[in-house]
Amino acid sequence: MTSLEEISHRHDDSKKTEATRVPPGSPILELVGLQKNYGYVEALKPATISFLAGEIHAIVGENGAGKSTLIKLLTGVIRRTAGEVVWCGHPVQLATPNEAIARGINAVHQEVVLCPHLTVAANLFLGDELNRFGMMRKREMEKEAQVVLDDLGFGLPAPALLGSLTIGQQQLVATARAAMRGTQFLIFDEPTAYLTRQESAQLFKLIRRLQSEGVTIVYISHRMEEVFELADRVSVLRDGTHVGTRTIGETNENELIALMINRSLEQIYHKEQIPAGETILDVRGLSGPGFEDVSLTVRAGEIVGLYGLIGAGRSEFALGLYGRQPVSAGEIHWQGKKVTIRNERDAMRLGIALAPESRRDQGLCLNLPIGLNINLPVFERLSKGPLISRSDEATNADRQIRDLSIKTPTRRVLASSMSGGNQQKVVIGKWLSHGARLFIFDEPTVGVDVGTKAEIYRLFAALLKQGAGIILISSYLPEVYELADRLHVFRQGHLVASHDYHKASHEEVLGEAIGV
Amino acid sequence: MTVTTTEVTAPAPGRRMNILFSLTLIGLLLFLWILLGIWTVSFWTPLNISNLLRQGAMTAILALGQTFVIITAGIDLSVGAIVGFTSVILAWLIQAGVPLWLSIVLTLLMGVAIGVFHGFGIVRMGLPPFIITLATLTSLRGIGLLITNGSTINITNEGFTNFARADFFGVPSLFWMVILVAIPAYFFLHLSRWGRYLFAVGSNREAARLSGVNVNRMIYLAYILSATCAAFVGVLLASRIGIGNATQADGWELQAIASSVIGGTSLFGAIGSVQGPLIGAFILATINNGANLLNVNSFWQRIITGVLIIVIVYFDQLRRRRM
Amino acid sequence: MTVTTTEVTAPAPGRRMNILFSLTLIGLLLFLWILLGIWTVSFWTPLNISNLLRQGAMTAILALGQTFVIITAGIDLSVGAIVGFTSVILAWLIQAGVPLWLSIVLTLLMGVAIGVFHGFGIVRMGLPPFIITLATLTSLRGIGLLITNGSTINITNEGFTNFARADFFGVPSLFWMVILVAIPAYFFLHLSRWGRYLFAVGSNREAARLSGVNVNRMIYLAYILSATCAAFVGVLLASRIGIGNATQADGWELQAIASSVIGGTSLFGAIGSVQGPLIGAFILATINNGANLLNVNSFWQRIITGVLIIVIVYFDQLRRRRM
Amino acid sequence: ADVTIPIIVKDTTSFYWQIVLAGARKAGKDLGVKVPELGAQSESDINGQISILENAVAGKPAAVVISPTEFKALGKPVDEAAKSVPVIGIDSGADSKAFTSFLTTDNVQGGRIAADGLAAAIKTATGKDSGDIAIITSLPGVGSLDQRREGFLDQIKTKYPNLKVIADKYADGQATTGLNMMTDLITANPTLVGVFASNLIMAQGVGQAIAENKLGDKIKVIGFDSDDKTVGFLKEGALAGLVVQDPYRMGYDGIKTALAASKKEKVEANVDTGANLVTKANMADPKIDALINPKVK
Ligand SMILES: Nc1ncnc2c1ncn2[C@@H]1O[C@H](COP(=O)(O)OP(=O)(O)OP(=O)(O)O)[C@@H](O)[C@H]1O
Ligand SMILES: Nc1ncnc2c1ncn2[C@@H]1O[C@H](COP(=O)(O)OP(=O)(O)OP(=O)(O)O)[C@@H](O)[C@H]1O
Ligand SMILES: [Mg+2]
Ligand SMILES: [Mg+2]
Repeated sequence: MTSLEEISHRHDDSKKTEATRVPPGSPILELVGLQKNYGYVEALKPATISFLAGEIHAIVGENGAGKSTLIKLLTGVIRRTAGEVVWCGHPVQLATPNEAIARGINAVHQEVVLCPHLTVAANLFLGDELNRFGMMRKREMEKEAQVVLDDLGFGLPAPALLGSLTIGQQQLVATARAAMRGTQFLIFDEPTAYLTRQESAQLFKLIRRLQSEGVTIVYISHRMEEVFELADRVSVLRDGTHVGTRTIGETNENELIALMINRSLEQIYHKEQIPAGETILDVRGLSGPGFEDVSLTVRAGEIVGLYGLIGAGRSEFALGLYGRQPVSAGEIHWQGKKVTIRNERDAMRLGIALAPESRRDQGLCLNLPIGLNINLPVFERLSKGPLISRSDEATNADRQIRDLSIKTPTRRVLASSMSGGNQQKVVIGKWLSHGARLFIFDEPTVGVDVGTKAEIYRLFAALLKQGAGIILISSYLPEVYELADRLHVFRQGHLVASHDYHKASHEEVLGEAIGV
Repeated sequence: MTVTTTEVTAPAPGRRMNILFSLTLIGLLLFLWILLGIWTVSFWTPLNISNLLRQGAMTAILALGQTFVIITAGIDLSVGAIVGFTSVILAWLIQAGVPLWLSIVLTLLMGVAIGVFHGFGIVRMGLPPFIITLATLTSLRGIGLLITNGSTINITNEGFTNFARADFFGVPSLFWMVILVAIPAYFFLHLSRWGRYLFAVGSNREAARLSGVNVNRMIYLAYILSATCAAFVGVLLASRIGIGNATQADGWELQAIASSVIGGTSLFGAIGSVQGPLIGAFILATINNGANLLNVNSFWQRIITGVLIIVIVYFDQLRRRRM
Repeated sequence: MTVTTTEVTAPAPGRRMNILFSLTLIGLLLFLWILLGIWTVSFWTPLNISNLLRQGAMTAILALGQTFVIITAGIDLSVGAIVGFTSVILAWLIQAGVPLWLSIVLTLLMGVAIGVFHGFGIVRMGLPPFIITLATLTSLRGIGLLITNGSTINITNEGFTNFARADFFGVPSLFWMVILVAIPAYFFLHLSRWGRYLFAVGSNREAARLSGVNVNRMIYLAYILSATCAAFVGVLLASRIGIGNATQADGWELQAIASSVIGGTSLFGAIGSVQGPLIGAFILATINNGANLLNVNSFWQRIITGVLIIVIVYFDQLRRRRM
Repeated sequence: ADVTIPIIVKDTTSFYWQIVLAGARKAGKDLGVKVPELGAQSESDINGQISILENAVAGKPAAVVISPTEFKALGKPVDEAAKSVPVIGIDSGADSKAFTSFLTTDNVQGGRIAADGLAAAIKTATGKDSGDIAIITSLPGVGSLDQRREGFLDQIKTKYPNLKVIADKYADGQATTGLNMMTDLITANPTLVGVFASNLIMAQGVGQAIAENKLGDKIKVIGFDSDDKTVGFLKEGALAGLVVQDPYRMGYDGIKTALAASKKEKVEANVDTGANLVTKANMADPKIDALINPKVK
């Protein structure tokens, strides 16, 4: 039986990676005045950074700072406007993905880019199939794929269709794919955004293992503790400018945040003591596809946190509650009255808002302007008679853009041309103006930078003060732990434990989620 | 599932750009007109302009209806067949002695019914728009042929058949019909929330749905609008050629789609306007009219049309990319 | 540009399911055959089975070529026009005294050239497949008509025109041609990496590109395969009708697409097989053959075809959803 | 009836062929023969007609009546079919010696009659047979339409050298296209005096353009075949004449002959069913009236 190393080494040989191995500690990849403009937008201003062989190099920065742009430049996804990339001492073009792959430069991108209609195994081997006499060796590929997945401890089935997996699981497949490709230089763009602690830990183990094999790792994240846990050095981007690189031992969180946002931030988790009001929502024994017998209540002025591992059923519960998916049993009481929610419009009419977890699939109309996206749930309110009030439309969109400091020149910009974090802000902004009584935020801060996270949490507080209640679904334990007045833990579709604010430790909660 | 190409070159379909873009298409149309004015003596005669406006009118209305569907990322292949079919229905009703106004109303309702059927097939039965409208295309021609037994129904109502050739204030009645359809269409698509919903549905159905848009209703609506526009064109056609014949308007669906795309509508959905398809239809009409005036060989005419479609759409792409 | 269809109801096109699914389609085909065997005395005669195999053959090959394109989430509207056009080219070459084998090779190369042009339009010029193939559809018919001056070219080579009527080992030569195309197509699509790349391109172009798949080359390849299959059908048609005529095969593109979709190909791309479109084409041929044998009025035949398309695709969707 | 004689026409969606089928139907009733009415859905669908012929023969009928869409293309299939059943040709010929009998209209002759009619109409209107004329063909690549065009052009060239054909257009089988082409011809050529619209659907479109512009006195149009619409145009003067064949008789006699042939009776090898020019002047003539008001239903 083969293991990951063997497979990845075989790929090494078969690809004849041109890398002349560089001694650990000396520069393997250097950016010299690298620059990228999208039309008039300067996504990356001339940046000069060098990555040392065998290190884990973190990159941090606000949303839209240019991190993903940098990665896309290095992997040949987009072409640079100016500057130079030096690989092992030689300038390289990196104009196409193939050039990057041939040198052993791989990436796990922020948005999962795999083929949903192919199996996990086919995705793992895509572009690199095993052949005999021109015919693919399907069974062997499937077997090897399973070996790699098991070796990495991901527990995913190789013959499954990728499209049937959750985003988090797809992210893991993308990681496995990069790991088995004879990689020398591996870039992770916010890999843990959709992972829970458990999966994150697996991922970190993998990253360390790769490092020990001599792979250089670039790690992009908005989570400071991850950066400090993993990285050897860290570079900071701000507004497309490289503002500094630090050795991890010589810096601290506050310094990095100050570099990132050009000001200091006392506290991220903003928790005000707001007295809980009457019960808004009372769910009793709700069951549906992916969740069973869930009971919980939400009162005005309180945040109810839902924590669990991937596939624990929280999103499904939220969608069931919101009327997107049929529920098979249970009752919903809204402000004391029993109600049936047959579809999303029923939910919205009652005063429930849902900011869904996948911004690409559920949250945004990517090829429409962000203004339209923000206003979509509230057009009814923005219309006078049959026609839309253009001025109200503009006012509302501009207000959300300002309140959430969405980085965009105008509301007419297409959602697709925004950075991941800014897209996430648009998803949130859509619902803030809705005037709902109950807000369900499903992974609201995925890919959002620290500064904005703080803004968003402040906005939560403002909503609570207006008498609303919030259900906060998050796979990021510190977030739910610090914000939720009550924390419910989900496991395999069941609500297995509930705690009041800070009544249980991180470890306890995690244990309940994993089920030990 | 998600299909993504990372570098987004398409710009905001914001208001200003839309106007600029339509201007350029109008520019092309005017350019063609000036060219034809130089090449032929008869182009700029009032008679010919009238003819031109008449010739483009029916495709324009079809293209407009089609545009609603394309904006939702769908397609309606049945519009040509609906035109032929409804011309038969109308002729049949009129000849059966039904009052003219009632015949027209019933014919338009037939269009609505066909649209509802398409919506049903797409929303409830989960069929691809291409397939369900292809199926109705086939069946409707069959039903129309059954009704007429393969021949034509002659419409003897003089008032009705005179309408399509009449002028009002010097402008052909058929062109007035375009305006009659275009103005409410503009309000609907660009100024009402329903229009916004159509774009949202075309861009991302699930996101629209979670935002409280009644996606199914919008899809029904788009196909009803398209089929009703086609039924209306069926009425106009019956008036213009004075007969009901199920095999007429063969291939007009492709002309309508081409007009719409020439007018800047994206077949991937979520991009389109009211003015675009109208201009597109009149560009196509101008090409044919010009070729006839210049007495271009009919076969060359086809070749030229094909080449011009490529050229126009290509430059349109270029312009949009650069903006 | 981003195209998103959120809800993927389509399941694993895994191997086992594929076979199961084809079995069910084959089941439908056999069911139709048994039914016709009961209803008519002449269905199960060797002569009629030969006829049926001959009649479905050309659509089957077209549908197969079309399937490659649809798997990449594209569409090729030009195939009917290519059939007519290449029948003219072939007739012209043969009558000009070019040796038969060379004429056929040149005709097939013409198909390749058209495919390259489509690929160029889509990849380099960024045109939507619908538009570029619609434009060639129009132009090719024009060019073919120019060559023949609107009429037909008689092929006097007896050996060639007898071919389409011949049988080998009791099976019509046209059906052998289907097998000749289908076997390499099966190896290509289901067993080679190129086939997998086609699926990958249709599923997520960007992902395929980032994996080092030469996406542009795959798109060229799909359109070349489709156009070459069409050119091959043009050769077969010329043999069958013994003339070159540019207006032939009108509307066959829609039949090919319908066959492909009946055979389980998804118009959104990334789902399809080799056997599916073939079975789809023979289901359509059976409907026509049966209707003729049962002496069904040709107008009813259209209506029935439309209804059956809806029914078959609907049940196919249902089955796939349930799996 | 146990005797089956299918009739295969070129295009079931056209009125002309429906009259042929009506004649055949009547013959079937009169003679006690089962007459399946078959046909392609477009005159240009050659392959479709071949398939239909194959299917018809597979049903083991007593005989087959067919109107071949294309002279050359149907030759071999007719040969093939004639091996098992007698084949009777109607309307147009095919490249086969296997036909038991032929009942045809000579389409070339029809074109000549149209040319004569047009020249006569122009002469009546302007006093001389000279001026600019045009021809509009419904679809390219259709055998009978090609022959009409050929006969017309040849007759003009040889008999009326002063009539100049300034436009030779092909439409796409749509009445609207014919209408648009005609209005454009009127605009571009103020000197136009005559037009030949060589089938029913074009005559409808062209007639409409003439009626619309009230140019019946100035531009003389000869159509081909007839229905209520074109007869109406003839009455109001938008059309100057129609070349009318006898489709009903072709259908009727086709079946009759086929039945005879199937019983091995001797039948005439060639029958010309003829073509006539109908004008306002001879419309009331009972023979002509029967032609333009066929008993379809
Ligand atoms: N295709 C594009 N067209 C135009 N502008 C773009 C495009 N892609 C990115 N940008 C802009 O480039 C800038 C940098 O984006 P990038 O995606 O690199 O940010 P990021 O640092 O990865 O942010 P995040 O943390 O939110 O993912 C942003 O201002 C973004 O709006
Ligand atoms: N449409 C569906 N039908 C049936 N089961 C589904 C469907 N979608 C997801 N599931 C399954 O339901 C379970 C719950 O998934 P869900 O996405 O709700 O989990 P979650 O707790 O929100 O985790 P995540 O962190 O991935 O969002 C998973 O096992 C998933 O595979
Ligand atoms: Mg990013
Ligand atoms: Mg979730």
